[in-house]
Amino acid sequence: MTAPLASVDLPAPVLTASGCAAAGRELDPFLDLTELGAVVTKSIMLEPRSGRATPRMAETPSGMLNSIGLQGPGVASFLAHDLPWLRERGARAVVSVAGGSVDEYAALAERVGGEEGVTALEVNISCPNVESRGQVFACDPAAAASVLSAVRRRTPARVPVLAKLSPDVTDIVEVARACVDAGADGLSMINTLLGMVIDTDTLRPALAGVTGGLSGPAVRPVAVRCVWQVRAALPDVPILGMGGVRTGLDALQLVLAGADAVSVGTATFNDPSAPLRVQRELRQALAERGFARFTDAVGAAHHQLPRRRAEGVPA
Amino acid sequence: MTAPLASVDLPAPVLTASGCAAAGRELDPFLDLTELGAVVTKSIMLEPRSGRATPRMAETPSGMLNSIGLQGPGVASFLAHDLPWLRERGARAVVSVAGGSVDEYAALAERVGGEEGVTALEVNISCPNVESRGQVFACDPAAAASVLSAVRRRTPARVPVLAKLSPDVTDIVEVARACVDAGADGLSMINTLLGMVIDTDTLRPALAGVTGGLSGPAVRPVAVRCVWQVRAALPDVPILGMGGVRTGLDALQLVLAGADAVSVGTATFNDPSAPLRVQRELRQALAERGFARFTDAVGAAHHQLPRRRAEGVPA
Amino acid sequence: MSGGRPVQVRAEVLTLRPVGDYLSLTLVAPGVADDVRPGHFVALAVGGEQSSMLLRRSFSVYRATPGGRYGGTVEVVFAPHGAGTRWLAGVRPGDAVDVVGPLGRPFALPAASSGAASCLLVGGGYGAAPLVALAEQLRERRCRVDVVLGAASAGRLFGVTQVRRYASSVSVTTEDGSQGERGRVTDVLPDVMRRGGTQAVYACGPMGMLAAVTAAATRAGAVAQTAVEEAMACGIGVCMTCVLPVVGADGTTRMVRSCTEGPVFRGDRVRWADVGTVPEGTLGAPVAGGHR
Amino acid sequence: MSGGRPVQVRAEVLTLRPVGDYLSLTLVAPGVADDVRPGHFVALAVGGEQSSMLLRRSFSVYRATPGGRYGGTVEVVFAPHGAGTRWLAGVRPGDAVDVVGPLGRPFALPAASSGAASCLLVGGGYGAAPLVALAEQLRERRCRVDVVLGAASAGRLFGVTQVRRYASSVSVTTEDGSQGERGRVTDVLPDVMRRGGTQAVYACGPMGMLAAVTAAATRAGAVAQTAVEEAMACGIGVCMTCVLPVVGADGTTRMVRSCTEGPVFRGDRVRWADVGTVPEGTLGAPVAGGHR
Ligand SMILES: Cc1cc2nc3c(=O)[nH]c(=O)nc-3n(C[C@H](O)[C@H](O)[C@H](O)COP(=O)(O)OP(=O)(O)OC[C@H]3O[C@@H](n4cnc5c(N)ncnc54)[C@H](O)[C@@H]3O)c2cc1C
Ligand SMILES: Cc1cc2nc3c(=O)[nH]c(=O)nc-3n(C[C@H](O)[C@H](O)[C@H](O)COP(=O)(O)OP(=O)(O)OC[C@H]3O[C@@H](n4cnc5c(N)ncnc54)[C@H](O)[C@@H]3O)c2cc1C
Ligand SMILES: Cc1cc2nc3c(=O)[nH]c(=O)nc-3n(C[C@H](O)[C@H](O)[C@H](O)COP(=O)(O)O)c2cc1C
Ligand SMILES: Cc1cc2nc3c(=O)[nH]c(=O)nc-3n(C[C@H](O)[C@H](O)[C@H](O)COP(=O)(O)O)c2cc1C
Ligand code: FES
Ligand code: FES
Repeated sequence: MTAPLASVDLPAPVLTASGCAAAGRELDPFLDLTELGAVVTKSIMLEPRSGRATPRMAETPSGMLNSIGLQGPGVASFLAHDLPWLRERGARAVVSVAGGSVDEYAALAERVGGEEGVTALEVNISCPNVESRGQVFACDPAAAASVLSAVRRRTPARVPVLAKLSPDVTDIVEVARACVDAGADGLSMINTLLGMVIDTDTLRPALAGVTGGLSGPAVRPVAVRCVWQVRAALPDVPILGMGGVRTGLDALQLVLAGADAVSVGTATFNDPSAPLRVQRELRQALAERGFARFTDAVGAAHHQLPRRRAEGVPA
Repeated sequence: MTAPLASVDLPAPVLTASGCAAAGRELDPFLDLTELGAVVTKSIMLEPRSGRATPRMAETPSGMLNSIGLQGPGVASFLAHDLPWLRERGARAVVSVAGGSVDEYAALAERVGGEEGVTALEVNISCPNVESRGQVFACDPAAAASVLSAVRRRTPARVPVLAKLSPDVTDIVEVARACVDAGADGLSMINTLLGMVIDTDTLRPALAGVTGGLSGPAVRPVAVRCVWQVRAALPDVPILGMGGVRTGLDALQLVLAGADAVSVGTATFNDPSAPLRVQRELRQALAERGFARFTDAVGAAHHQLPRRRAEGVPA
Repeated sequence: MSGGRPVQVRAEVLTLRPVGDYLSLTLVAPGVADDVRPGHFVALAVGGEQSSMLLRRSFSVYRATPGGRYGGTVEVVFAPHGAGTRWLAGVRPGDAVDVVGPLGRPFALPAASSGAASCLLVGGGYGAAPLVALAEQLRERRCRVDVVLGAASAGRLFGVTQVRRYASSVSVTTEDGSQGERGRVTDVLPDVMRRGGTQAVYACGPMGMLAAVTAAATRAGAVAQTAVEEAMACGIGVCMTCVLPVVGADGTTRMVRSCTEGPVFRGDRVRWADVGTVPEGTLGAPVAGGHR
Repeated sequence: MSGGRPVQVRAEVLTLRPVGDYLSLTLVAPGVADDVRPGHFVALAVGGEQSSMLLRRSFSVYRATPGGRYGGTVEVVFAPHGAGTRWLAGVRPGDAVDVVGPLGRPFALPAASSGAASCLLVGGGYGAAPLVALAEQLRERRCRVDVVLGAASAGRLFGVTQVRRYASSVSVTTEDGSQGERGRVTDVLPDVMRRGGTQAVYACGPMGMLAAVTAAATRAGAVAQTAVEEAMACGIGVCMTCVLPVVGADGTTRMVRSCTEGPVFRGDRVRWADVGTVPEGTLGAPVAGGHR
């Protein structure tokens, strides 16, 4: 079930999602990482980072909120300990990078992009831009574009650079286009939706960070819609789809909408073997539907759309 | 449990949500409509409207998609049959209006605003603007403002006009502010999120309308966040909160975040008595927490926020 | 809505047992059972309190027993299919299931004044469920009752035995020939109608079958009442998801709710070929350059 | 992670019975039971296949029985509380529950070489669950075992009888005085420690209790091992939700995962007063003008 994603051929179409698999090691008891398309790492930053105070999570109907604040050991520790482990284990690494300024992203690309075992970079642009009153890069096409262009320039050509988009925008196609025009080889979508839970006992926000990111099956219809819209507008741009995938049929929805590969995130908390189980279920679902190759299913829901069906606005 | 909402004093804080209670009559067997704060009607348009083809719905995890296309009998039939029934029944009506152009909204306000039994107008601006390549009014602050200003001008001063906002925007506060500046007396939020489901048997979009509106408990964290953000930015603007309310504690979350009253939508499909049950549960939850008046709870989660908690961005 | 005002009750599972490929679920649902007429349906909440499935599932009532030992029971027959019906297939006696019903407009019986009509009942699969009680009531009115039941295979037939008590004739078809004649209900209809002198046809089953039955009835000069099955989000008339194009007495096509104006429609009023579309000319239909 | 590699199994409910205000759930979970040590926990999926509850619930293992008639069982004791534990309270023998375990770092036993130490075990409410097996193992190593168990009221005490077999002394406190002494565990600790010549303290219970026990242990010159309870999304170390500020051997404070580096921590390493914050000076903590 080879899954071409930009310039790399993944041996399989299902990956972990950033922040939902650490750097892979902790999932080793539950699944064979080498069977996955790749491990997408928790977003790495230049320096070690404590993240936010707890509570960092709240369960929500068919989903959860998180507000981790990008806790991590920094790029040096990642390169010294985590990447070598993945390499030795024989797993492919898609390294997610995050920063607070264009320069930080650029520096990360420089440090990480050329390392052995790095299959691709995923650029997490759902970060506040400290140079622009904390506006999130992913919510501003121009800011997103500067990050992607800086990262693309510092990264070896053989390593694809994916821009990870936020659904919290009026027009995701506009941001997608800006990233691609700036050099992104592909797009990852979606990151979490900004949400909030209020604790009805303390009468205060449930998360120390007040707002958090909503993920899990609850957001899947938004993910499918985003992938669909971007695929329709930019048919040739590779897409790594994610958001609420729990079963092989969920993954198939994203694939039919246009995803070239699929990441499994929050479902891993429910079932630590989820990424591999989803991949197995997806393979079976494709076979049952008569798809000879995985790639035949990519974007298939766009074809032969009955004409009376026009994309519309609800209610 | 009086709930002041803009210039009107609702006798109770829970309402139905537009499109989830028709014009009230069908719920009559299941609850006493007069006990609710008000019945918010399905959005009314000038002319009769067939709506979209079926399938018009898809179940999603803890939610659903709908793509009704604003089917309705038109304003004349509404005024002849539906409004009189509500009036005779003794229920308050918040009439939702929808149009494809500023003029249509204005004409509706003119026809409906002065009618006896109309407690408020809710202006559903999640409609494509036929004069602007179908861009949704609610996604463009300027377009939203022109609708609200036109409606406000045509509506008797005693009847509050609420702008119903879409969460599908980069900055909901910006749209909220534009509506208020244009004359809106209050804000309803949130309308559905744009979503999509692909039928993995037919390999096609599950809805005839391709995309649809996501509602139900799945979206509650987004609704709470939107109400919170707008309350923080515009503390004096009345808010009718909605999105994913299924229990009294769900409603309490919206109230603590800043909603002056709460609408119950999709949960009604699960439990036709939901609006009244939610109101009963909310009353009890407030009593258990020592709130003497409903209004004491409105926005309470904003007060005495520990200082180290700053609003942030997730992950 | 015709018949009883719907009520909402927390019913208790009395029994769940297999019937061929189906399951038959009997619920103690006082209030619901009191006013059920053939063609009414009930909507069941699925998955329990913390379920991710928000929408109720609708089922025709097979049997309703008001009063009696349990203060009122309703029985439905269903096919375990998707997630909700799979959950229902796992309930156990004593479990609680939230029920709303009776819902919809039932089959209209021939006016008592018009004398005993000759009626044909056509059921596809579990669509036979509401026809058994209907057969009984027609029989009580001294109507002639012929029945045709069809399914893909023997396991998916329902009601064959039960309906015999009330029927002058019972014909059975299966697509695989595992019981009765190999074929579809429509293959045997003309014959049965001729023999019975059918005046009124009652049908419940898949849309394609209802369309074909309506056509056959019309050809034979009979009026068909058809119970349709459209996906329903609310079942009580508030959401507008369950519509289909139906021609009114005034000749105008409208998108009509199958939960409250149906599920039983006069077959010749339903625009079968256009189900899943908004046919041109429908009241309020989009016009070129108009709404989407 | 210390102890067995965690496994994931679809376990079968063997028994569910009330124990005071708690419920005790025994699961047939071969593989999980094989390598459990006191302080390990298991994470249970709740709500069934179509559940809206995505996150597992964590519970200390009270008893693990590898092999035996059922091929391995684990028993947990829990308080029905929110939606997930209420669901667990409704499972029936034969039902399936998905289990991941054993998870976390268990209590460290005194090195066998260091001779028999005098140990004090302190449990609050269901926090007593992991202490019973711990008492047994310490006893096997010929350690002296004193036990103090406390709770709000008698119904919320657990393990008092079970632990007696292994303990030199068992003291009980309840806040309402309904059993044992009225008060909190910390009221009796100094006395018990003095009488027993306590060298090592093991504690499991609410954070506030763990902080107080650590302080008392430190004052008495003993080392405390504390099993903390932080909200966990994954339980296996991949999500970073379950952190608390812990001082490392190098003196640096880090936000440390309680699921994989804990739940058992040396009490004097945990910055109890700062739980729920990122204390200044923590590795990677935000600095003025820095990250949020
Ligand atoms: C008036 C009426 C009477 C019915 N009577 C019976 C009956 O007696 N026996 C029986 O087995 N089935 C009957 N059905 C069909 C039954 O409602 C569906 O099979 C059932 O809802 C499918 O639920 P699921 O959980 O298995 O599927 P899922 O795929 O999980 O359902 C997802 C959503 O789609 C809706 N849906 C899916 N399939 C159908 C369908 N065929 N019709 C309507 N909604 C659907 C569900 O209600 C749910 O909201 C009837 C339907 C209607 C409208
Ligand atoms: C290592 C560890 C061991 C534990 N051992 C036991 C035990 O032996 N017996 C027992 O009764 N309880 C134990 N708990 C607490 C138990 O996990 C929670 O009471 C339970 O998760 C609450 O779930 P709920 O469905 O009742 O609450 P809900 O409010 O529905 O839970 C919502 C979410 O918050 C989390 N959560 C809520 N309260 C807690 C809590 N106190 N601690 C951690 N997460 C929480 C849940 O896991 C879930 O993700 C332990 C917790 C941890 C971390
Ligand atoms: C606990 C948690 C941490 C996350 N951390 C990151 C992160 O560091 N970088 C990133 O790009 N996305 C992060 N995400 C977002 C996921 O990668 C994914 O985009 C999102 O959760 C939607 O997918 P899902 O529904 O399968 O989880 C995180 C998500 C969760 C739940
Ligand atoms: C079937 C359906 C139809 C709806 N129709 C309308 C409508 O006509 N006008 C409107 O403003 N909102 C409409 N909505 C949106 C709801 O009023 C509400 O804003 C949204 O569903 C979120 O609330 P909920 O999660 O409680 O349903 C509709 C929602 C549903 C599910
Ligand atoms: S199902 Fe809601 S109107 Fe018919
Ligand atoms: S609970 Fe996920 S890292 Fe600890």
